[in-house]
Formats: sequence, structure tokens, C-alpha cells
Amino acid sequence: MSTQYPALIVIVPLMSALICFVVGWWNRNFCYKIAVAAIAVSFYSSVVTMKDVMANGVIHYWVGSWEPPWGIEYVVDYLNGYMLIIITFISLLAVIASKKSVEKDFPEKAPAFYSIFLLLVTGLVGITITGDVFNVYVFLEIASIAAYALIAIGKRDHAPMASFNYVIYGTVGACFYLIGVGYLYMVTGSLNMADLAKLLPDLYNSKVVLVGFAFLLVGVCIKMALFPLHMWLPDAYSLAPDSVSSLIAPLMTKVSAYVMIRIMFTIFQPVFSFEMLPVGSICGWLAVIAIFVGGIRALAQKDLKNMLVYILVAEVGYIVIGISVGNRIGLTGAILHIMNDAAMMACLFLIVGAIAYKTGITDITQFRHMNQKMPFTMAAFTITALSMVGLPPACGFFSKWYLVLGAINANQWVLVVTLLISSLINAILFFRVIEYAYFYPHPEHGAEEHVHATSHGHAEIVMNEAPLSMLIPILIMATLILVLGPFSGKIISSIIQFAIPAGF
Amino acid sequence: MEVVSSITPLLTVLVSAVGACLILATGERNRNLRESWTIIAAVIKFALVVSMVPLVLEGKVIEFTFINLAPGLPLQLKVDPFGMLFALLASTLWIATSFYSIGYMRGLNEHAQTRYFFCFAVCLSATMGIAFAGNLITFFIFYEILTVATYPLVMHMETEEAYLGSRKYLVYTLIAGVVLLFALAVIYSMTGTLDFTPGGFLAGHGIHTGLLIFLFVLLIMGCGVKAGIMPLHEWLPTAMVAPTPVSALLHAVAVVKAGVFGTLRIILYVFGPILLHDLGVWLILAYVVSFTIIVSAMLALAQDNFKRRLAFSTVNNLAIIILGAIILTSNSITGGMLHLVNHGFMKIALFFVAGAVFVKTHKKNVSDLDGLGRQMPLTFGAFTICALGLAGVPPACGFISKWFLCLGFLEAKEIFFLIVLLTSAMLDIAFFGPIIYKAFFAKPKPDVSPHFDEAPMLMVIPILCATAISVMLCVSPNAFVHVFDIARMAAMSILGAG
Amino acid sequence: MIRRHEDIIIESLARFLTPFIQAFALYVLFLGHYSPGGGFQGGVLMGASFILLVIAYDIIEGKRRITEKFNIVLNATGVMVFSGTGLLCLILGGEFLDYSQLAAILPVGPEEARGLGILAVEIGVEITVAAIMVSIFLDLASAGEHEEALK
Amino acid sequence: MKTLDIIGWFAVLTTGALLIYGTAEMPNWGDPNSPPSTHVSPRYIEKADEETHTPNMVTAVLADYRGYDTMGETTVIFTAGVSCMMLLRRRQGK
Amino acid sequence: MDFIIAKYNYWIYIILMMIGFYAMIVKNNLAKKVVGMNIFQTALILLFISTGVKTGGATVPIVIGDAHGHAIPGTLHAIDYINPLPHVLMLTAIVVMVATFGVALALLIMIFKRYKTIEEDEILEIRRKEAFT
Repeated sequence: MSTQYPALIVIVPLMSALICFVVGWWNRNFCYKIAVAAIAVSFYSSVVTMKDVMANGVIHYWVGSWEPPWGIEYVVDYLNGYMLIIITFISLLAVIASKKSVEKDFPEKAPAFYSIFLLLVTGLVGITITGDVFNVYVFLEIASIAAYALIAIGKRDHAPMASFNYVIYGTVGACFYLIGVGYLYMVTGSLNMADLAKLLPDLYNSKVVLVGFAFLLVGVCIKMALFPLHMWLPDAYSLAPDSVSSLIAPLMTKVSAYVMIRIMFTIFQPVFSFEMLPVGSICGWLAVIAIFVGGIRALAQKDLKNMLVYILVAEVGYIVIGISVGNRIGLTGAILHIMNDAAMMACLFLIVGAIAYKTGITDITQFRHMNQKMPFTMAAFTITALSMVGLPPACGFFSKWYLVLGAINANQWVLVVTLLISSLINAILFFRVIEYAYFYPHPEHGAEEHVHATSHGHAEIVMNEAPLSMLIPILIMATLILVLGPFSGKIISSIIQFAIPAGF
Repeated sequence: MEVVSSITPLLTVLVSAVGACLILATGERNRNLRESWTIIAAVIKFALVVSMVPLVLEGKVIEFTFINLAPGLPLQLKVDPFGMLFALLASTLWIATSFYSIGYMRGLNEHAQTRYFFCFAVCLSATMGIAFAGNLITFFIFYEILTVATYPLVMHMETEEAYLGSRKYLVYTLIAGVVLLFALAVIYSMTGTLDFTPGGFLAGHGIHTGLLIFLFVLLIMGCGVKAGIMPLHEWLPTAMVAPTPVSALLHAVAVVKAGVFGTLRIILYVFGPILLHDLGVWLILAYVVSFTIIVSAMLALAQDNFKRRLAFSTVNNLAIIILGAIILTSNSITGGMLHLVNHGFMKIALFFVAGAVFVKTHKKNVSDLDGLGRQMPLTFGAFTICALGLAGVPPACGFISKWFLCLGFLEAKEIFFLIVLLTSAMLDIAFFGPIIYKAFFAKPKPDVSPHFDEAPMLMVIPILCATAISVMLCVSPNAFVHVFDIARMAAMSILGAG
Repeated sequence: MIRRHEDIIIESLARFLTPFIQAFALYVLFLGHYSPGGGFQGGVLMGASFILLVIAYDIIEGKRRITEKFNIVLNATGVMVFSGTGLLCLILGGEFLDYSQLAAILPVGPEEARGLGILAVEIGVEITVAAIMVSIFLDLASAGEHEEALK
Repeated sequence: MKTLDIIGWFAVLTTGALLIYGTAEMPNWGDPNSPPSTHVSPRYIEKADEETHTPNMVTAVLADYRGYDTMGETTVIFTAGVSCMMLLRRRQGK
Repeated sequence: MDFIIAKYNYWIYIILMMIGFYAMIVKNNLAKKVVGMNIFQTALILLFISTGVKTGGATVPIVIGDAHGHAIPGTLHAIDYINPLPHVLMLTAIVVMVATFGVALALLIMIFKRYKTIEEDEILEIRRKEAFT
């Protein structure tokens, strides 16, 4: 039975989405429990699968027992085993935290909401686990359509418009991906990743392959919101309901980044991606612009959530830098940053959700006394902020360290400088928030030290912490951010170094 | 140099971190308990540090590898003589400072004391980490923690100028951190190791000379910001808005000393005497710090604010320490290291005095100290001893360190720097003299009570202790913990390897 | 919002056509093995027959034919049949969707079992497509107000 | 609006040019020896009936060889249905 | 020249695709954007289907066999039947297209309820106004 776990990762969320939808029409309260249970099972299965991979090497699971390339196969290697664990774990925390805000924002939509939530998770794991390029497209669409719907029910105004833009961009992205698949199919006649990887090297000089590669990449970049194609992201993610953005924001871009890595390193060989084409330098420059644009736009925001989505644009730039330097250590940094950034973003968006749920405040300038209202949440926020700035021992520092090393090894000094400066930009962004939350000038007491009031000066502010269902995921994430940092060496030596294609 | 593996260094680092957590857990509910945590942690830490002294004296190196951050990049604590020196300084001063700051905080009935003591403990934890860091990356990690932990302390007053001061501090130190990180990454990708080795490890990796000089500049910038080398000292006087114990901590114990310590580590343990001589950059740095010495002393003359004057004197002394190290003779290095310790004790006493005066009389400026000596004889007696000691006059320990510095300079036939040193001593007298004169001989201001009326004992006792230790370090530099021998050993190990 | 205009010709014609369309839908489904067709095509036809009714009459009539809850259940059932078949194969010890495993519970050989499995999932597809077509159409046509229309 | 027009034309022309550039080395229309006709599909054509007992190869491939895709397809349309319901209907469930 | 003759089908699909693409980018009316989206996807489907074609007497991929419609062993040759795989893929693609279309229309309805228009510039105008007030 243990060999069946890869299937369960995808099937369980899918079928429970159906059950959840039907049951919800009779009793709405079951939906939450079903969703949590389903994602928990999926998480457990992915952990078991990863263990299996680490014990017995790559798993090939032939769906319908048709051997590839005729059938569709699951291929679970170190890379996507690692991705699967990240995806399922973060969605688990997100769904646990979503309870209260769903009850508050749209109780009447709960059944459909959780059903679509589960379908979104299904799509994400489906994209990650499969070894067939067309199957990726199908599950990409499942995830996208679920995301369109979830974003559109945002309580904030204009959400439908943002979601509509996302539909247009997303469809273009998916269609470009499909064009790429079609072009590759026309010259190889195969849809299986491994088979393509075998057939393509003889065709590297063919124009068709070139165009196909370009379209695959552009399509993925649209989904990933790399710089010139990022317009849809800020609106869509900042207007999404808090319970949703804490799932979508960390994972969607990361999964697209994973697909990008697959295309550049598994379907095609690095020799094609980096030596025959200038992909590395192009992506690198785009990433640089993305980091600066994201950072600068974020500086202009007063709303915490808007700030975060622009930072997300910059973070995508980090990952792309790691991929585009085209050496082993850089890619290590990218893969490590996928995990760290997913953790940090999840934590930040969960915190935004908690604060908005409790106090309704999203404007940074109104964060005064927040450290007394919600001490634990703000402590978690501080930890995550330090991690985003890249201060050790939080995990953000270590992925940045590898990215910088990779850029240096590739002699890409522009990238190095960009990474360093961007961490300063993050410092400004986050210390601004921390200042608002923790320190507040006392106009009544001037600069003179001796006239300071007693420490009971703020006694009237009572602690009003977020509900446990939100607080626990936040704290788990915060501790993880602290723990993952020092152990990143272990993660690399036991997982990531095997996730990188050999000989690269 | 044989290596002993032991967990004690880790405990030394963790004890105050644990203390910090306990402080946070206790909070405002029970102040006595909270502050007793501070004291307990301080004492335990001191005991742990002292317990490691014998091993170090036997020439052993205590090592503890926590975890591998990457192949060839361990998170490693290593206790060598030099680190031990710094650890002794910090752990001793922490005890004094904790007592003192309890007195100060209660005396002024400050706000947000929990935050204050928490950050305080974290600072010390980071300082220990810096002292025992076995390689650059570990050093960097604790260095950044120190930056972050000090930020709320500078911000403590939460007044407008406190905002400006802390922001300035943050900007300087974070940029420094980034520069440091960059240099680290380059070095690591070039050499594949970052371990401190007496006499340096950069030599013999075939790195291009220009790049080496560039790296040296970057590293010195990275640490120099905290060490207050001109023109990077700008944040130091502005950070004076912090409450006095914090200034004491910043200036005597943690931050600036960490900067100087880092600079010395880079000079002696990363590049090493020989490489620096070959590159010839040591001379440039020597001139820069000499400039710092003179100019900062001049500026100190111009300050009327008591603490600002002390701050510039700090800048001046830090430069002296670095100068001692960069001259690269055994005596000068010994002198530099000794001055690292001695200056710590003397300067913290001076800051305590400033704080005591403030708590007692709310006077901030030198100009209105007239006659206070009669009111607070103990305080100002201690002040006199330490101030003169900084100038190099017995009986305070400044004499010893400066003596060795002079010897070293003579040994290296660097008469110019010798003159610089002596000039700065003169200037020391010049800007401390007036204070002493006003305190004791000037005609008292009407508001000064003619009879004995000291600051709270909780503040006076630390002052006296610090002074006593400084005197003791002068009379017998080897008492108890053999500070002198340890410094000697460090210098020897470096030059021996070199 | 679709309003009912009492047009006898249209209504009776629609009512007359519906069963034929549905029969044809089933034909397309079940002969999907031997001729062009299959679940998806059949499902679209099936859905179209209901949509025709709704257009000819109005939403209330459509609701009377296929009620809210029933539609919901159908929506899920289709996919459930499909993935359930797959899960059954998985439980029977093969890979997911490996219909040849059905031979263990059916009195046929693995190849025929595969054929029957295909039929089963085609039925699932047909149900889902039909139900979803109807529900999407109702939602869009009434902008979500058809509960109100029922009152 | 004008700028948008320019952007649109630019995007369309570049994309189209790229696509047409790609067609240059494509198999000719209906070439029986093109890779798609020779690599994977022959097995479907020759073996589908005996392996799945289904003469209609499209059905066989749709529901069996690539049945997993079809399940995804069904899920997609289910998602769409639920989405419309969630977006538009007010009263949902009890 | 024969280059064009042999490839004209692709060119047609590409031109169709670009028409849809242009509409998606430039059109001011959101409904037209959706229509453009459909044109785009339809052209893409044609592009795929055309890869399955085989000239030279190949027929629809349904076995011409015995009375039960099943194949007589050994009579099946890949050359006789067109490639079924693209059809399968495109069935999936069509469904995806329909699904996206449905969601897009639902969103359009929501947008219209909210702004009482589906002209993009007018919507932006409204949003700008509301941002100020």
C-alpha cells in the first residue's frame, strides 16, 4: 500500500472537495473539518512519499499502469517530494487558520469555499507531482480557475475586477504554455517529461524547439509574475480575502517557479538553457528590475497587505536570480529560497489576516500599541521581518547567502549588489512597521528623561490576541522560520543537493 | 595548540538568552524576580567564563561545533586567548552594569523596563557569541543579532531624537552588515573557509592583490562602523540619547568593543601580520586611526555635554587599540589587547559617574558640575582615578596598556605614531582635567548641597568596583584571571604563527 | 433573467424534442466505444436538452424538472463516479485508474474489464458535464437570483 | 488608449512572428512520417482495441491511457461550476 | 514557395490566434476580451488537431473490424488511421476553455453589478474617483 501514497496525495483532496461540497448543503459545519482532515492526510502521504524517495530513490508511479510515454506517470524525486511537503504543510496551516475569517466574512459560502480551497490544493500538488507536460497544463488550469474564484469573493471592493485581469493574464500564460507543449509535441511526438528529455537533445538546433522553449518559459513567467508580466499580481493578491491570500500568495508563485526549474533543468538540459540561449542573462536582468520595482513600489504603500504583495514580486526576483545564474550553488539558493520564502510569506499573510480579523486594521500607520494588543502575533511578525531583511539566524539569511555565493561564482556582480541592496530596502520596509507597532513617541513627555511616566502609562491597552485557530499556525510558522535557518545546511546536504540534476 | 571539545562555550552564550526568555516571561508582574533573573544570569555567565580560564592558560583551545551551515561552513564556537580576553571583560562588566541599570531604572522609574532588560540580556548573549566565534560566519551572525538587539535600547526613550538616533544607528550598522556579508561571500567563494586562524588564513590562496586590498577595506568598514573609526563614527554621539546604562553598554561593553574586537580579528586572524605587511595597507589604516585619535580628542574638547565628551573619548581610545594592533609588534598587540580590557573598565566607570550625576542632580553638562565633588566625593574620586588612568597616569590600568603600546611603537621604530599616542594622552588630560577641576575646586553652584549626598548605593558601588578593578589591573595585571598572560599568549600565537 | 412568454408552439415543440435529445445523448454515450461520441459529447447534449426547456419555459420550469439539491448532488456524483472507479482499482491492489483490476469483481477478463471501466468513467463524465452545464447556465442566465425566482 | 494600441500591436506582431518563425521546420501538413504520427500514437492505433476492448481509439485513449487527464478535465469543469455558484448565488446550503 | 504551401494551415491558425490575442490585450470592452480569449483558445485547438492529420487515406481513429466492431488481429496499421492523441488532448482543452469562459462570464456579471458598466476605462475612472473620496 505504501506504493500508493503518491496517488493519495492528489486523490484525497480531490474527492473530499466533492464530499465537502455535497455535505455542505446539508450541514455547513462539516466542511471545515473535512478540509482539514483531507489536507492533513495529503500532508502525511507526501511525508511518507518523501521518506520513500530518500530510502529507495526516485518513484515512478504509472497511473492506470500504462508505462510512459503512452500513459501518464507520477515522478517523485527529491525536488518535487520537497515541494509537495512544503505545499501540503502550508495549505494545512492556511486551512486551519481560515476557520474564523470564513465564518466572519462569508459564512453562507462556506461549502463552496472549502470545496474550491481543496481543489486549489489539488491543482497545486497535481502540477508538482506529475511527470507529463500536458497533465501539468490540466492541473495548472484547475489551480488557476480555483484561484480566480477565490480571489473574486474578496470582501474588499474591486476584487472581481482584479480577478478578471488575473483571468486574462492567466489564460494567456496557460495558452502560451500549451503552445510550447504543442510545438514540442510536433517535433517529438511525446508528452512525457523523461521521454522529451531523451528526444530533445538531438533537436536542440531546431527552430521549433527554440520557439517551444520560449513559449513554455514565457507562459510560466506570466504565472510566476516575473517583472514585466507581474501587473496582475498586486491587485489580485491584495484584494483576495485574507483566508485565501495566505494560501495563494506563498504557493502559486513558488509552484510556477518549480515548473520553471523543471523546464530548464529536466525537460531541457542546462546546456541548452544557458549555453545555447541567453536565458540566464535575460532572466537575471528581469529579476534585477523586478526586485527594484517591487521594493520601490512597496515603499510607496501604506497598507500592509499591499506592501507584502509588492515584496512578493521582489521575492520572485530572488528565486529567478538563483535559477538564472546557472550554477549549482545558485540553484541551491533558489530551491532553498522557495521553501524559506513560502514560509515567510505564509507567516506574514497569516499575520495580516489575524490582525485584520481582530482589529480590522490594515494601515501601517495605525499599528500603534499593536505590540500590547497582540503581543504574540507581533513577536512572530518581528521574527519574520528579520528573516525577510536577511538577518541571521532566521532562515531568510541563509538562502540569501547561497544566492549571493552563486552570483559571485557566476561573476554576476550586478546581481550580487542587487541582492544586497534589496535587503536594505526590506530593512526600511519592515523596520518602519516595527517602529509603528512597538515604539510611539510620548508627546506629553518631552526629550527630558526624568519626566517620563511610569511603565503603567499604557495600562488602558488590554491584550486582545487572535483566536487560537489563527495564532497556532502563526506561531508554528514563526518557530519554523527560526529553526529552518541553522538547519538549512542539513536540508541541503540531505535533500537539495540530490534535487539538482546531476552533473550540473 | 591542542583542541578540547566542550559545551561550555555554548552554555556561556545561551545562559543570558535563557535569562532573556525568563525576563520576558516574568514581565512587569514581579519586578524583583525579573531583575534577579538578570543578576543570576550575569553571575552564572561570569562563573562559566572564569571556569574556562585555566584551560586557555594551558594553551588549549575549547571548541564547540553547533551545526554545519554548509560544507566547510560550521556554526562554531572556539575559545582562544583573545576571545577569552573579551569574554572576561564583557561578563565582568555585565554584572556591574546590571546592578547599575537596576538602580538607574528604578531611580528614574523608567517605562518599558521589561523590554529594556530583555534586549540587554540578548545583547550580552550576542557579545559572548562574538567573543567565542570560531569563524567569520559565526561572528557575523552574532554581530547582526547584536545590531538588532541594541536597536530597541537606543530607541528606548521614544522621543524624536531617540528616533533619529536609533534610525541613524540602524542605517550605519545594517549597511555595515551588508558590506561585511559581501566580503564574507567573496572570501568564502575564493578560499572555501572562514575559520579564524592566528596569523591569518587568506595568505596563499592566490587571491589577486587588488582584490585583497579591496576586501580589507570592506571588512574594516564593516567592523569599523561599530568601532567608530572616523569618518564612520557619526552614529556614536547621536546614540547618546539612550539611557546612561545603555551608553555604558554601547561604549564600554558590547557594541563598540565588538567592533574593535572584530577589527582586531580581521587584522590578526584573517589577514595576519605578514600579509598586511606585504600589502602595505597596514600603514594606511594606521594613518587613518591616528587621524581618528587626534581629531576625536579635539572634538571631545569642544563638547559640553558630559556623555558626548565621554563618547568622543571612546572613539579616541578605540582608535588607540586598533593602532596598537596594526603596528604588528608583539608588545603593541599585547598593549592593544590590554587596552581593550582596561579601557572597558575605566570607561564604564566614567559613564556610571555621568549616570549617577544625572540621576542625583539631573545635570547633563560639564559646565554646571561646579563643586559637585564635595557633594559626591566617592563618585568624583572614582572619576578622577579613571580619567587620569585613560590618560595613562597610574594608579589606573591605562598606564600598563599605554606603556606596552609605547614599547611596541619604539620596537617598530614608528616614532610618528608614538608621538600621536602621547599627544592624545595630553589631550585626554586636557578634556578630563576641567571636569575634575570644576568638581573639586570650582565655587559650588547654589543648588549644590555642600555636605555629603551621594547617588543611590546601587549605582555608587558598581562605580567603586569598576574603579577598584582598574586600579587592581594596574597594580598586578595578573591577579585572579591572568589577563596579562592571556593577552601575551594571544599576541605570541599570532606572531608565532606569522 | 429569463421571463416566460406563453408561446404554445415553442413550449410544446421544446417539450416534444427534449426526450429525443436525451435519448440521443444516451446513445452517444453508450456507443462511444464503437462510434464517435463519449461522455463529454453526451453530457453536453443532455445538458442542452434541459437548457432548451429552460429557454422555452423559464427557470421555474427548469427548477421543477431538476431541483436545486438534485443538481448539486449530480455535480459531485459525476466526478465521484470517475475518481471512485479509480479508487476502486486502487483498493483492488492496482494503480489508480487501472481498470484491469476490475476483473477481480467482474466476470470478465482484464481487457473487457478495461472496456467496462471506460464505460463507467464515461458515465461519470456525462453526469458531471450535463449537471454543470445546467447549473452554470442557470447561474449565468439568472445572475444568481433564481432562488428568488422560485419564491 | 493609444499607447495600449501600440503595446498590443507590438506584442501581437512579435508573438506572431515568433510562432511563424517556428513553423519553418515543422512537419508538413498531414505528413504521415511526422514524429507525432510515428512516435507514441502507433501503439494507440494498433493495440488500443486488444488492450482495452474498445474500437474507438479516441475513447480508449481519453478514458484509459490518458484517463488521468480526463479526470482532471472533469475536475476543471466541476471547479468552474462550483465557482460560478459561489460567485453568483447568495443562498448556499443551510 | 512550397514552404508556404506546406505550412499554410499553421499560418492560418497563428493569424487567428493573434486576432484573439490582440482583442485580449487592446479591447476596452471586457466582454470582447473574453471573446478574444475564446478565439485564441479555439485557434490553439485547431493548431493541435492539425498535427494529427495524415494524408494518404488515413481515416477516423475507429477500428474498421468485424461484426462486433472489434479488430481482426494484424489488420491494424498506424498508417491507416489518423493520430487520436491530439483529439484527446483537445477534448480536455475544450473543456478547460468552457470552464474558463464560464468563470469569466460570472466575473463579468459581478463586475457589472458593481460598476454598472463593463467598459474598462470607465471602470478605471470609477475606481480613481472612489480612491480620492
